[in-house]
Amino acid sequence: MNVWFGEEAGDGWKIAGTTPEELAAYASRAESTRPTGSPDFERIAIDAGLCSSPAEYLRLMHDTAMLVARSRIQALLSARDADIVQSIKALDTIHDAYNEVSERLTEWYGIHYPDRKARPQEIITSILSLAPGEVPPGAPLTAGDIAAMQGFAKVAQALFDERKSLEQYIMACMDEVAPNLSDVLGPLLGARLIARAGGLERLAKLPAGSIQVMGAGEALFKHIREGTPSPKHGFIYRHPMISGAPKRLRGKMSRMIAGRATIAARVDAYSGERLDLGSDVRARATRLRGGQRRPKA
Amino acid sequence: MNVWFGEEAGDGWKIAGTTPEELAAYASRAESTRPTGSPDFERIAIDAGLCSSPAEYLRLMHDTAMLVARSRIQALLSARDADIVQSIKALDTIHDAYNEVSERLTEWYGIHYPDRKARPQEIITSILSLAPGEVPPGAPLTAGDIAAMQGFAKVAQALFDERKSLEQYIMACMDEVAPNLSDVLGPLLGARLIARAGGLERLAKLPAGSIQVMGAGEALFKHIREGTPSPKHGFIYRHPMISGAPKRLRGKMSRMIAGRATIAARVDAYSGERLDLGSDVRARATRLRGGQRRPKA
Amino acid sequence: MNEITGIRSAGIDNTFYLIAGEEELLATRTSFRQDAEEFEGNFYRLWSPVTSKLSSMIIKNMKIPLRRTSRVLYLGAASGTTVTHVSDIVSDGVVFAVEFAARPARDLLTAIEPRTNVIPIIADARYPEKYPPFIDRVDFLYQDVAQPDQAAIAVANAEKYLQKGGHIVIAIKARSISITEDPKAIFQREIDTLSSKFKVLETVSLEPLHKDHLAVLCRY
Amino acid sequence: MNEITGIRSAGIDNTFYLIAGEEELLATRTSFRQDAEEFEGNFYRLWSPVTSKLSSMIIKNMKIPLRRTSRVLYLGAASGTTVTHVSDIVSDGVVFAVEFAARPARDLLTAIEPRTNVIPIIADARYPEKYPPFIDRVDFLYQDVAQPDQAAIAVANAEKYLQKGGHIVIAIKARSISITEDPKAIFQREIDTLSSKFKVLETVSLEPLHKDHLAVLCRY
Repeated sequence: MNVWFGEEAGDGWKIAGTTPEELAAYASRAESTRPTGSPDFERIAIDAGLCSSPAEYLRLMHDTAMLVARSRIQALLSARDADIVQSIKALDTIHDAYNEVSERLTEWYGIHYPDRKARPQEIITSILSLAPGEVPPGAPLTAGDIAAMQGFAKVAQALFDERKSLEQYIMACMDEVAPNLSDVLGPLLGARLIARAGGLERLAKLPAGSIQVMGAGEALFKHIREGTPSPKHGFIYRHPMISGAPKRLRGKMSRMIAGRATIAARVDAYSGERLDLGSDVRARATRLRGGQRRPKA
Repeated sequence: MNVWFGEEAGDGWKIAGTTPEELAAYASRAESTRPTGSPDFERIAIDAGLCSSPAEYLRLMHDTAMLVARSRIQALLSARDADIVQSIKALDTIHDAYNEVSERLTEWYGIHYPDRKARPQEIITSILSLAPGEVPPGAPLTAGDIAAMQGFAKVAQALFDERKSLEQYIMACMDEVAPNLSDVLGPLLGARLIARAGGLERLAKLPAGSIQVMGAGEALFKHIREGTPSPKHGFIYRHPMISGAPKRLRGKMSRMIAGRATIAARVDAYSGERLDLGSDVRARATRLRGGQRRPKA
Repeated sequence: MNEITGIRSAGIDNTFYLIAGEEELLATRTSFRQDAEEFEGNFYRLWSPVTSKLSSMIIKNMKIPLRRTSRVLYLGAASGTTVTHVSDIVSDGVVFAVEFAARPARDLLTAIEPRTNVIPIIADARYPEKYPPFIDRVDFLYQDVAQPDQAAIAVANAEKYLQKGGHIVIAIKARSISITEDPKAIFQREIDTLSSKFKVLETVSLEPLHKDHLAVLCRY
Repeated sequence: MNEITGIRSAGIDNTFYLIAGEEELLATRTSFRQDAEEFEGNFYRLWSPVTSKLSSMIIKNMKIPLRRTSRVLYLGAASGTTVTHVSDIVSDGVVFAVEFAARPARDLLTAIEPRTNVIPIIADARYPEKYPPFIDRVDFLYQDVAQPDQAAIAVANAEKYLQKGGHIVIAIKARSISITEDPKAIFQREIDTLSSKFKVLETVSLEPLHKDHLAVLCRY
């Protein structure tokens, strides 16, 4: 039998510590094997000499529980980080596998239907609706061929569907862990930065300049090694406000967005408040674009 | 309305040719829109001047049908070749995707269950049997995390299953197209050689030495460029009788098997007979292994 | 807010209606002066029925058997708004506040930091056997979780921690159980589950402030 | 084989029993001397009931209405063993021989190369509307396909090509339809399908030579 402050040994209660820190270390690991009967932990604690009054008992339990809760929240959040890292990697894997499989499928379909050009999703649909006995314009098809192609097409479809599910999972994780970063960059791009940094807290410690070029990879190394122009954007380039901006504005735009993303990551990591940084980014983008136009009369 | 030798125009029957070759070219493409009533093609053909007697009609139809049938068989067989090529590529793609996905899955699982080491299939099973509320030894798991991992694991399982289906399809194709090659090399290895050669007939034209090193790729180029030892085996190395043989026998074994595979491919491509080359290979392998032992007293 | 001109008990320890102009506003007497109104030397924290289902229940005259000395197991503590009022009420008792979502739990910790009578428990309310071992026994179970199996959660927690004769107050949210099924049917099914273990004393709809919500009071 | 000492008709044109010692062996009279036995100036090809279901049917005394002048649609020609005997029988008729599997079809072409009265058709018997346009009309449909929907295939082909009053002979293989279901139940279901379009005249089990096979003779 054990409770938050210790366990019952053969000859009485063994107290796990005297400070909230010591007690929290014990309580975090303790199995919840509640004594039978109608236990009164306070009575036991006072009898065992852990504390001398009900008020003191309450304070000690409160302080201990606060520490246990904080470390549990920390574990939950870092698990979220880890799951975001894993799921972004999973998403990339699924994405690549889908591309490979659908390319292969397009080629296979093409030997039987050389005349039809279509996007992978359309080809998947066409294959799944093939009926036995169909006489294609290209190579003949047996019922076995159709079944084999359909099995393969179903895998392509499963990969496509899983890509969507993973995206939704990542969105849900991001909404929980980093709503502000999600707001500024979109959940997938935000998740990609968290994954690259190795977690939200690590991302929050980076300066805006690093966030701006994160993922630029080769271009950045080349800049360092060979003095080519410094890359203006890494992953952030995928942000529609940057990739959609006129070329001359992209540098400014990616600097601005990286700056806002940095703030967002810090708020997410340390305060947890939900700001409306999305509107702020849109307003700044409008000003940036406006600043390039002729000033109003 | 059309029949195998031509079609009915407004003012009578238009004959598509006079030789079996001309007629076969027409009949192969003709839609089967049989005239209504109780048609008598022979009567029509004689009236239209295609032939002058029932015997002549029958001979012409027979010869034409033989040509149509031959080209149809050719198309079916080359379609089979093409499907084998596609399905071997598909198999490789699925194989790689499965490896990628299951590696990713193992890593993801590992952050929650760092203590469990297992093979991918076991990990898939473990993940699919996770119940919400489980408290893992590693990072905490929410119901959402479990659902996400299970979705991903299901894709891994689908890839695994599809790999098996494709293998079975390839086996069925090989049994139809190249049973002897299948017998000598196993269906998957045989299919891989057909795919690499670009079809059964092309494979059948290659000398045994080419078949022996087919797929050796880099090693072969290196041999040509840099004079390193000639590679002893390409894809054929995957044959269990070669990879399972003592090192000193592998060269001889792969030469023997490549020789039998060459014969098998030719029989499959040109005669279609089913020989029992498998027993022959096993008997020769036994002799090869025996020849290395002390001669019997 | 208009000036407070009077006060009357709301029928629960430490819980009052403050009279301000023509309004009567629910509030809890508190020892924490932050955001509190002073009236005749005591401090009161206003308790809006808009953001708190428990406040809503009290205003709808449910006989909530909370007392100064109650020992409360609170499931679905969220960011702690209601929890702090319960903490005010049970000034000589204790609140075990269970929440699993990390983000609101962070806010909860901030809210209860100075309140020694609130014991935070970060755990999934569906698995009461996995809570860290702080709870000995409670005589009041309050539950407001947005989960499909709400009645079952109440039963599981009561069986593990609630004393016989203790009370359960549960805010059932129909749309957490099914968004397609008729709320009436859902409520009936949940009440049936509760009835299998508890004596159902009172049910009150929380409309219009809390749409598709039903409050149920039971005795164990 | 013992020396042929006599001959008697098997009740079908060009089809005889050769008497050799104590045996009577089914054979077709042929104009192709290869692998043929000579007897009294004519040539005969032995037709084993082990490898041919049609031979089996004749030996079991089914009244197969094949004639010298029959026009036959033969579904499931395979590598042509039986087809060449039908070709012998319909010496003044024609056989449209349908086969879809490329490998046996190659052997079929070799077997019928010299036989002008056999017209090969490489196509899927399940889709008679897709055959290349050689067939005008037939008065006899023979079918031996290892497909699940055997009766339906016969019906589809008859509707497209068989003259009213023509005959259908079908060898139903229970294990091609289901390997778990009771053959009797399968046969009954297939016969029901056939009865919906044809008049079923005779059914004969092909056991023991052809396990789980039933021969059915119908008129259109």
